[in-house]
Amino acid sequence: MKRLTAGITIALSASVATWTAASDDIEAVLQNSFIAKNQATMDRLERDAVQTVCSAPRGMPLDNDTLTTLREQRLNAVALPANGHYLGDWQRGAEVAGSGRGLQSNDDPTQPNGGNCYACHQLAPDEVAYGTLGPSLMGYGARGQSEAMLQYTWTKLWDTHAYNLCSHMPRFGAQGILTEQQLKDVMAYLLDPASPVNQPAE
Amino acid sequence: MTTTYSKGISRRGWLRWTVILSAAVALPGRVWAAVARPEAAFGATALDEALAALGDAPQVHEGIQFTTPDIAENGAVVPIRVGVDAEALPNVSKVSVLVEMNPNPLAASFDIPPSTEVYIETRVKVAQTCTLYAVVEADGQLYMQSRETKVTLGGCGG
Amino acid sequence: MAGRIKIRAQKKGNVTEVKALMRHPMETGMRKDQAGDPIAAHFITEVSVFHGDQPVMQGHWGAAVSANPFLGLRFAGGEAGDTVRVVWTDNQGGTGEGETTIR
Amino acid sequence: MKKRNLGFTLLAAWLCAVQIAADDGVFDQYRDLMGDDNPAVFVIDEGEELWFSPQGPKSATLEACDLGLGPGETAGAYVRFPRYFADTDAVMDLEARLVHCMTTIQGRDLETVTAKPYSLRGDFGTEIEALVTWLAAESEGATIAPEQTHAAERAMYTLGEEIFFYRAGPHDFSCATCHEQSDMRIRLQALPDLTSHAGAAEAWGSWPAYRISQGLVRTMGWRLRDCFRQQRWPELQMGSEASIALQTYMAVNAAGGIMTGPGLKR
Repeated sequence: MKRLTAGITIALSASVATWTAASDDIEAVLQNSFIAKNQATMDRLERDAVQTVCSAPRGMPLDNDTLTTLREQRLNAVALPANGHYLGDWQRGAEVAGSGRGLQSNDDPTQPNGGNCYACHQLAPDEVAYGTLGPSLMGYGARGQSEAMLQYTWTKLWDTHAYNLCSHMPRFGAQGILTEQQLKDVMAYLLDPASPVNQPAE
Repeated sequence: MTTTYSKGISRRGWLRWTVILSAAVALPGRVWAAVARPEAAFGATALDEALAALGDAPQVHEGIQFTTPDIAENGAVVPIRVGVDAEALPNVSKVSVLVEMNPNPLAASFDIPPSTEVYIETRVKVAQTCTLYAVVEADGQLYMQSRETKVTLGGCGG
Repeated sequence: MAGRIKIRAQKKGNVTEVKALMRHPMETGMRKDQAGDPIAAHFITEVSVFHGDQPVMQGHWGAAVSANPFLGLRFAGGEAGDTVRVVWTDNQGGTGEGETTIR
Repeated sequence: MKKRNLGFTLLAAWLCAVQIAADDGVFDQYRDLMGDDNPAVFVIDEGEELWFSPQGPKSATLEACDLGLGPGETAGAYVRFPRYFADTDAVMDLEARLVHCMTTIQGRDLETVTAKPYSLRGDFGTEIEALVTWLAAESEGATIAPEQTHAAERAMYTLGEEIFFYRAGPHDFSCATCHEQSDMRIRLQALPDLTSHAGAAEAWGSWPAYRISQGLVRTMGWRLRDCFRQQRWPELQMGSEASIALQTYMAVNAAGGIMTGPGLKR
């Protein structure tokens, strides 16, 4: 993880001020250009610290200290499972991984959200409709179930920015996209030796 | 080529059908439906039921070339082709296309006169990954070919 | 705007190849609109293709034929300049008709 | 009816090529079977008829509408958008300009003409969709060349770039999340890199497009709105500054590319 962060830091140096200067204007433009629709309310256009920092166009400067401080804050804020058990039911996890619904203006807010893992990641070898925005996670369970591995995987799902600031991946735990139980189910889908993710490709 | 007429639909029967069909242009809908639409098969909600409504159990026949995509980009539009080798399977008068898992498996049925080559292209909705069937009728017998088409989840999911 | 048909008819050797594209929503009756109300079934039930006055095919369709349906077929004979006509009716009493000449 | 070159429309219509982004070839067989018959041909005709149909309290056609090349000049107009118009003192995209013409030339009510610009489920096309589709066909084969001479046009590009990278919403998504890298897929669909010339040209040049999954032609304005729906943002409004800014960003990145649409997409 250190290697990745260092890469970003080298590529992006100096100050954040050059590109945040116009942000007052952009927020006014967005307020005038969008309207609230069902659960997609206007406050969603307001950015938190991570979103603000990670809105830098490619090649724009980012401050090294800001990166380090923010990453540490995110790491400290990760909530590990209350009862210390990381692994749920891989079958329910498969459903979460395959579903892309939830939190869109046209989604029913009473139904559970999906994780939409397959939009970006390869997982089970028999599912051909996978995206490539993220790395392949096929055979992820081979990494084992040590405490360190469990905690690392949980943290990645909870808040990717704790390791890899400005990763494209959503913060499934920190932003409340998935429940603790859903996260455990996805953990099992990734790590359980019986999960399709960990079966050999035909 | 006159021998073609002596098999399958009789020439007289075909001519009569022509007259009815021509009349139908002036009086659309009612006449056609009453003449030839396989209503029971269209109403069937299970594959077996739809096949039974079309006739006796169909036999697989290699003379039928049934083309569907192995994997479809979208289930709303799945292009299909049905061709029949007239030497291997002559006198085909009807072609039907069925989609196993659709709410009503029979998607379309075509009556084909002897002068028309048995070759149909169309596009059908396929609700989920399943087997598609091309069923043809020749001399009162049913023959078929089947193909599986995988329907993928598109775009951002949802 | 329903009712329109685009047709191409081309002579290839001894057969005429016809491709027709029809303007129709082909609603199954099982979808719901944005407000959650069901959208009424609306689909072509019968489609006929004529070469001059001679029918060369009659199709019976269910709602599973895709929106803006495509139909391709081949019939024996046909000469450049002959008329090919496609006619349909739908379950709500709508009709459509289009014709072209073989080239 | 002076510009009703139906012959062209019919020809262009049948020639409408299949414009689907390259992926790993999994859909080659599917696309071969689909052939090149694009139902957008109907929408092109409908748009042309609407342009020449008198409407509104003034019972006027849109023939007096100036799309930037002079009143009634439709050929090649699409590829110059978004552009600055002195009469409104604003940078407009084609949809906003059409709305302007409907309200001024035809005397139609602004709220009515903007109430439903894009088809909802169960609809079979809107006036805006049809007009944009025909006008895109009127630029088929033309080089994408959005105006960037006026300061307001250049400011729109800068604003568009900033919005492109703006991360917000519960999923932290920006346009860039999916569209700043080449050769990426979401599920099985190829994603154009809109920060590159090649990706922007391919995308900008192939919309509006007939969406197979919806049985409808969709415009770039709709494409952006639906991207934001999936980004979990509120709803992007047609003709809004953010919409025009993002289109300026894409069109300028695409400049020099060829307008190939109306396309045929998943």
